[in-house]
Amino acid sequence: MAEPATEEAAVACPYSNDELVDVYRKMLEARRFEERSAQAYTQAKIGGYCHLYIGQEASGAGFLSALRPNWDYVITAYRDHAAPLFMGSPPGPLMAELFGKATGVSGGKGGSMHLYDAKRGFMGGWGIVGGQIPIAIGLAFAAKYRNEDRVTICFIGDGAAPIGAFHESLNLAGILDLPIVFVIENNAWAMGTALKYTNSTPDLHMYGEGYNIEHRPVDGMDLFAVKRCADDAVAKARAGKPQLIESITYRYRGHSMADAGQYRTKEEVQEWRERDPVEWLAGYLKEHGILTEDELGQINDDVREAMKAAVEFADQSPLPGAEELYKNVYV
Amino acid sequence: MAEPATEEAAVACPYSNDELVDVYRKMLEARRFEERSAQAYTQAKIGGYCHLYIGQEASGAGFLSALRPNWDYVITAYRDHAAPLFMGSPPGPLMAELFGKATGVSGGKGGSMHLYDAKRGFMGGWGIVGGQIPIAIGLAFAAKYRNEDRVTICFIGDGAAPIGAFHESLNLAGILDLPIVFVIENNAWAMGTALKYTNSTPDLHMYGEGYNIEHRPVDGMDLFAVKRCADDAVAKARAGKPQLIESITYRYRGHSMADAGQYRTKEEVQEWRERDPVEWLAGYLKEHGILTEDELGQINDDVREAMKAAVEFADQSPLPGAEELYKNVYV
Amino acid sequence: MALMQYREALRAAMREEMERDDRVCLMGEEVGGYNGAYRISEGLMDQFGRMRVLDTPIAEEGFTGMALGASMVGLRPIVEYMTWNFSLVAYDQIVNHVAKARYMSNGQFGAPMVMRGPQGGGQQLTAQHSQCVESWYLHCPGLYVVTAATPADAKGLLKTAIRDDNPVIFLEHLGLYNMKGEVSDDRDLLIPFGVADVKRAGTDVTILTYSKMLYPCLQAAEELDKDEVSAEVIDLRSLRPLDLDAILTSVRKTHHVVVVTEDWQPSGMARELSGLIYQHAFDELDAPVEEVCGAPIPMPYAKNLEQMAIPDADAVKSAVRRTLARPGELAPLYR
Amino acid sequence: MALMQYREALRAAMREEMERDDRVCLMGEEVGGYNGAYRISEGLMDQFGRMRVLDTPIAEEGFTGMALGASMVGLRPIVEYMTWNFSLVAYDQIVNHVAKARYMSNGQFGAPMVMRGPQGGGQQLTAQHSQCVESWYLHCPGLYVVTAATPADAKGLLKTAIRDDNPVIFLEHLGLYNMKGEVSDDRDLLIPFGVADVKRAGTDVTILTYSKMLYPCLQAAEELDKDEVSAEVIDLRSLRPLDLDAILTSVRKTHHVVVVTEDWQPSGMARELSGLIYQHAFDELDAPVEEVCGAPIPMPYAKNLEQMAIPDADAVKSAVRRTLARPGELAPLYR
Ligand SMILES: Cc1ncc(C[n+]2csc(CCOP(=O)(O)OP(=O)(O)O)c2C)c(N)n1
Ligand SMILES: Cc1ncc(C[n+]2csc(CCOP(=O)(O)OP(=O)(O)O)c2C)c(N)n1
Ligand SMILES: [Mg+2]
Ligand SMILES: [Mg+2]
Repeated sequence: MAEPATEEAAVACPYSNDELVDVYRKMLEARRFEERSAQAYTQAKIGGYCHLYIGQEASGAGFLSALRPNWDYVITAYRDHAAPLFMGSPPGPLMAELFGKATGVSGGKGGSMHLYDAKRGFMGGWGIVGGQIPIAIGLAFAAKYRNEDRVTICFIGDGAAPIGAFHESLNLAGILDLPIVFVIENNAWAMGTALKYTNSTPDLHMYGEGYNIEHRPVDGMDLFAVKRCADDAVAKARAGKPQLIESITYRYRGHSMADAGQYRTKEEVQEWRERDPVEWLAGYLKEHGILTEDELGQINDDVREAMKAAVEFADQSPLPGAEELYKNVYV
Repeated sequence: MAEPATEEAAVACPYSNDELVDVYRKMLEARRFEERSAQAYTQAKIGGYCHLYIGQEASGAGFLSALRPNWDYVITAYRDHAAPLFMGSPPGPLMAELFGKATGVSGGKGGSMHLYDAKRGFMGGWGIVGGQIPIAIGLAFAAKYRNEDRVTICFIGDGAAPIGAFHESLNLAGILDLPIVFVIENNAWAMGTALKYTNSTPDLHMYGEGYNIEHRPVDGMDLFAVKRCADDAVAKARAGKPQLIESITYRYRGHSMADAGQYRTKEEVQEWRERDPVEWLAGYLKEHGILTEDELGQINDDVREAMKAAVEFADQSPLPGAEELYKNVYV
Repeated sequence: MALMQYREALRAAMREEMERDDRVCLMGEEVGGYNGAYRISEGLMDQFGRMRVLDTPIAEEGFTGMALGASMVGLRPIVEYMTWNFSLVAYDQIVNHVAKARYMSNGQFGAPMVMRGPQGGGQQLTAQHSQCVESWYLHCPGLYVVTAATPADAKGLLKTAIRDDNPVIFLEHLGLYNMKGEVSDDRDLLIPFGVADVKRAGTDVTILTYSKMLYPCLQAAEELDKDEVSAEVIDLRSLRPLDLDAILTSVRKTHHVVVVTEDWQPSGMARELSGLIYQHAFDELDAPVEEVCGAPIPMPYAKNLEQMAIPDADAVKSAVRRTLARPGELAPLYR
Repeated sequence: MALMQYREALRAAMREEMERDDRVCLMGEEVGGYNGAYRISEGLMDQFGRMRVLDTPIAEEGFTGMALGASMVGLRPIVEYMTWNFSLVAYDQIVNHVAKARYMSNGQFGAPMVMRGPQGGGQQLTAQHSQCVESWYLHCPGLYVVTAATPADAKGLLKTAIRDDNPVIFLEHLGLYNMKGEVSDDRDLLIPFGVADVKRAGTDVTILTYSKMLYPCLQAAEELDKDEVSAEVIDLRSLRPLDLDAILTSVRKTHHVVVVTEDWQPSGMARELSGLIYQHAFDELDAPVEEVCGAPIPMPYAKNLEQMAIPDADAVKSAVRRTLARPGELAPLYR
């Protein structure tokens, strides 16, 4: 397990004050967006699978804050609500997608698992475990092919590391010196299966050894540690050295809205909740005089309003028309 | 690269004299069998692909001599002529299979790439790169399931290590503590592609790191080194510790009979030929007074006769009958 | 007889066979500790232990091949795919290895294994999670392909699958797991492959279907009854082998056929059925065979779009009316 | 016009398109340094460099997905599978990702990529190396499926494939690479998808085929000519989209049809074709459609067995005779 944030590390904040406030706002947005999603799911406004990222925000926000907006690429699996928000996607069309509406980012065709915002570099949103990893190296390959200094970040679950596509992609990235950062978000569980039944090694970053790829763990609950690690990894990747990071984190909720998560103890969940990255950051901002209580309250209100508006937008948007059925596919 | 055999190692022979003579005979059989195959291929008596193991004999013979006959399992890819001979399969039905005859080990249905001798534990003979590896862990799984102390040896090419099935299988073997030895036979080339274009690491055994699996290289041209390594690995595997060995070796011929192998220099081939394991062993046997010149000559004659007989058997055997077409498959 | 859910029927089949034969084992994601993603295997790990009810990592190619290897030397594994969509990463192992092992070795070993799990749409699971895979596996010699639409069929057919010496593709439907029905508790009641089941007798039109589509077909038949149209609904159950006799017997009686699949076109089971009927009963048909199929598109998420993409009772009724009315030219089937 | 081999025609198509558009690149095993396992890409790495002609490790799933990702952001990759048999390890990437990317993203990006390579039997390559894959890919919305039987078609169709914005499954045949034919050197001569080619005109019977089976069909037609049977041989070329008009036009003329595929049954292209014809020209047929297909077995190695498993001119001729004679009942097609 990665070192917990030390006092000293916490002091050496890798963000400017403005940046930090921005990250806070985005983490809060993601949190509130997903709380709203959960609510809408229980009201049957959202169907299918719905996987929440709640608890893991420091990992995603930390990594993505190290990227160049509208330039670098990001790709992930089905637990994909937070990433586009971190990248600046407006919440309305994301929520509308979860509601299956015509105004959704994917026109209502993708749903919760298949969000995309290609013009911001967010390339989805994929449902087959491991399936996004070969695609990710393709994004990186295209950048290299065109001599563009774009980096790709690819998120991978601990449960996805055992699948063949992961290995093939690491090897290809290593051979071709692709500008990519593979981030295994080790949240201890693959659905209801604990790590020891899915991976032969407890240290998932160790996979890097087999490919001569730099690898290291990071405490994924510690925003600052993540950001420092991401800055370093992204810079190295941009220079053509693929990186493998294991971000150790935790999801508070079940695997999806359909899972009560009874395979783990209340204590286990509580332990992680005590390190909640959103609350921690609020505390940090106040403690360090970056934001006052009032300003924090204002952000909270703004975000609450924005998410309420997103739900209203989704609610009031029309369903996709029948003529959409055969559009955007060669049949 | 593994250490070359030292003087001392060569002295500490891991075989009894009888065993050593037996291994010699088998290596010679494999060599002559394949020389005959090459000849028959140019005479169009053998069709399809035909991949020769010539040059790699010390690796296969060394590993398989560490197994319990008719008990342990062996599986490999399409370069599969030598393994069954090392396991005691009679050459006639093997050659007849290459000739596509009814008397072939697979009734003429398998050909060069799909030899099987299940009752001796030789489970093939598979043509999709990496495809045999998941099957191999299944053989090991069955042994463990039944509390039988059978070990499985699975041969894998350097070009096969990059495929997903390899990774999935290593991980499963690691999680389940399967009694298996994975042997990567690194012969430097995957068809016409050199190792640096196929694998991100030059040290293929290093893949083991990602799975907590014991791994090491061995000089695959050095029969005694292979045998010592195999004895150790097989014993550990039998005790439930999967092993990954990289056996560094070389094929003298092209990838298959259809490949002239022009991607490498004559000097490269010549360098390896100078360490020819069959010739070396003949020299060792004589030098150490284990066999006289005459006895060696006798073995040579015997083997030549046996291979000639195998070819005659294959030649004279009938083609499979039309009634075979739909047999042994549910259609 | 007992009233039980479809999922319980599957579980009963596995439990009974595992009690009968200790070579039978189950492997897949979440089948053990979690009791199955859809609770099919509930309680089995407690009863049979971790080795016989094996939780695997997400590595379908790896554990399918593992099951094959084990089956080649005498075990009789059941592989659960959490859904059949995920079997596509194991497609090479299934098609190139499982299906061919017995033939390539000329019978030195077989592959007595069952691959099972749910398929199909209707739950807003979107394009990668809503597919029907039957045609992809039908089109491969060496594999049986079997479906079950009722709890009784689920139990009887799965038991047959487990006892058979050939590899079986056993297709359940995600939308049927909660369905209840009477199921025999005879531990040796096997439903043979290749025997279709007339789920509703009729005289005017033959409706051929299988799996969950049985229900819109039965509903359509009931509604058509009010209009004095007597529809025979045949549940094919096993698709390979196919009960051609049962199909032809019905066609010779009704002379009108509608085939209904959730699976899409082209090269799907619907065209296979209509083509076969033409081949074998050309002169018996009074009208072209009507095909009612899932829309040939990746499944969209939006509820309304998904509903348009999956055949329902209305679509079946319209098709029945069309075939009985026998119009001249049909709308193009290819888009 | 120039006389060139089928392999040279493919190479010319790739070279010209790579010269025209620097987003076009080629990747696969042995395509670069080795000049291609079947020498299709000879000289291309020398001309375009290692990045545009990329030697990959044996990782079809990985490099297929890599091509997809690259295509999503603007490259136009050509993926070479050494043979299509090996694409089955990439089946999930192709079916679940390549084919669905554009739809799931509602057109935010597409997947303008070509997947190509040889397929088919006839070289004693045995069960895992001799398959025809068209039906497995046909049965997936989002993919074009195209074949080429002549050097001219190979060039014109491959160029169309490279310029199209949708993913294309481009099926060559291992047994055709050495074949020679006249090929245009017009760099913009594109053969559109969905247009069949009447390779031989006739009036008595329509023979529908594609890829290498064209040749036994043409041979059969020549031989039948001596018996005063005039056979029309149609090379379908692209299977999805399919040129239904061309098929129906011919059927309305001859009223007798034989479909010939190397691919096996069931749920294969042959049944698809016969079914479609019945659906659309039920009244035009004077006899059931005859289907001549590869034997539904894993391909055996022995030369004599392999020959029995692949249709030849004699099989085509017998089928033509059967359909013209119109017997009452046909032999069961299912075994
Ligand atoms: C190939 C494949 N197999 C199985 C599944 C079903 N499935 C979806 S998510 C999941 C667990 C993945 O866990 P992990 O990778 O740790 O990601 P997390 O959900 O924790 O973010 C499984 C088994 C799938 N989507 N794809
Ligand atoms: C999945 C797959 N892709 C491609 C091939 C074609 N192919 C056969 S052997 C081979 C090279 C394998 O090299 P290696 O693993 O080093 O084994 P060696 O031939 O050296 O024994 C290739 C590319 C195949 N059989 N299977
Ligand atoms: Mg996880
Ligand atoms: Mg090699």
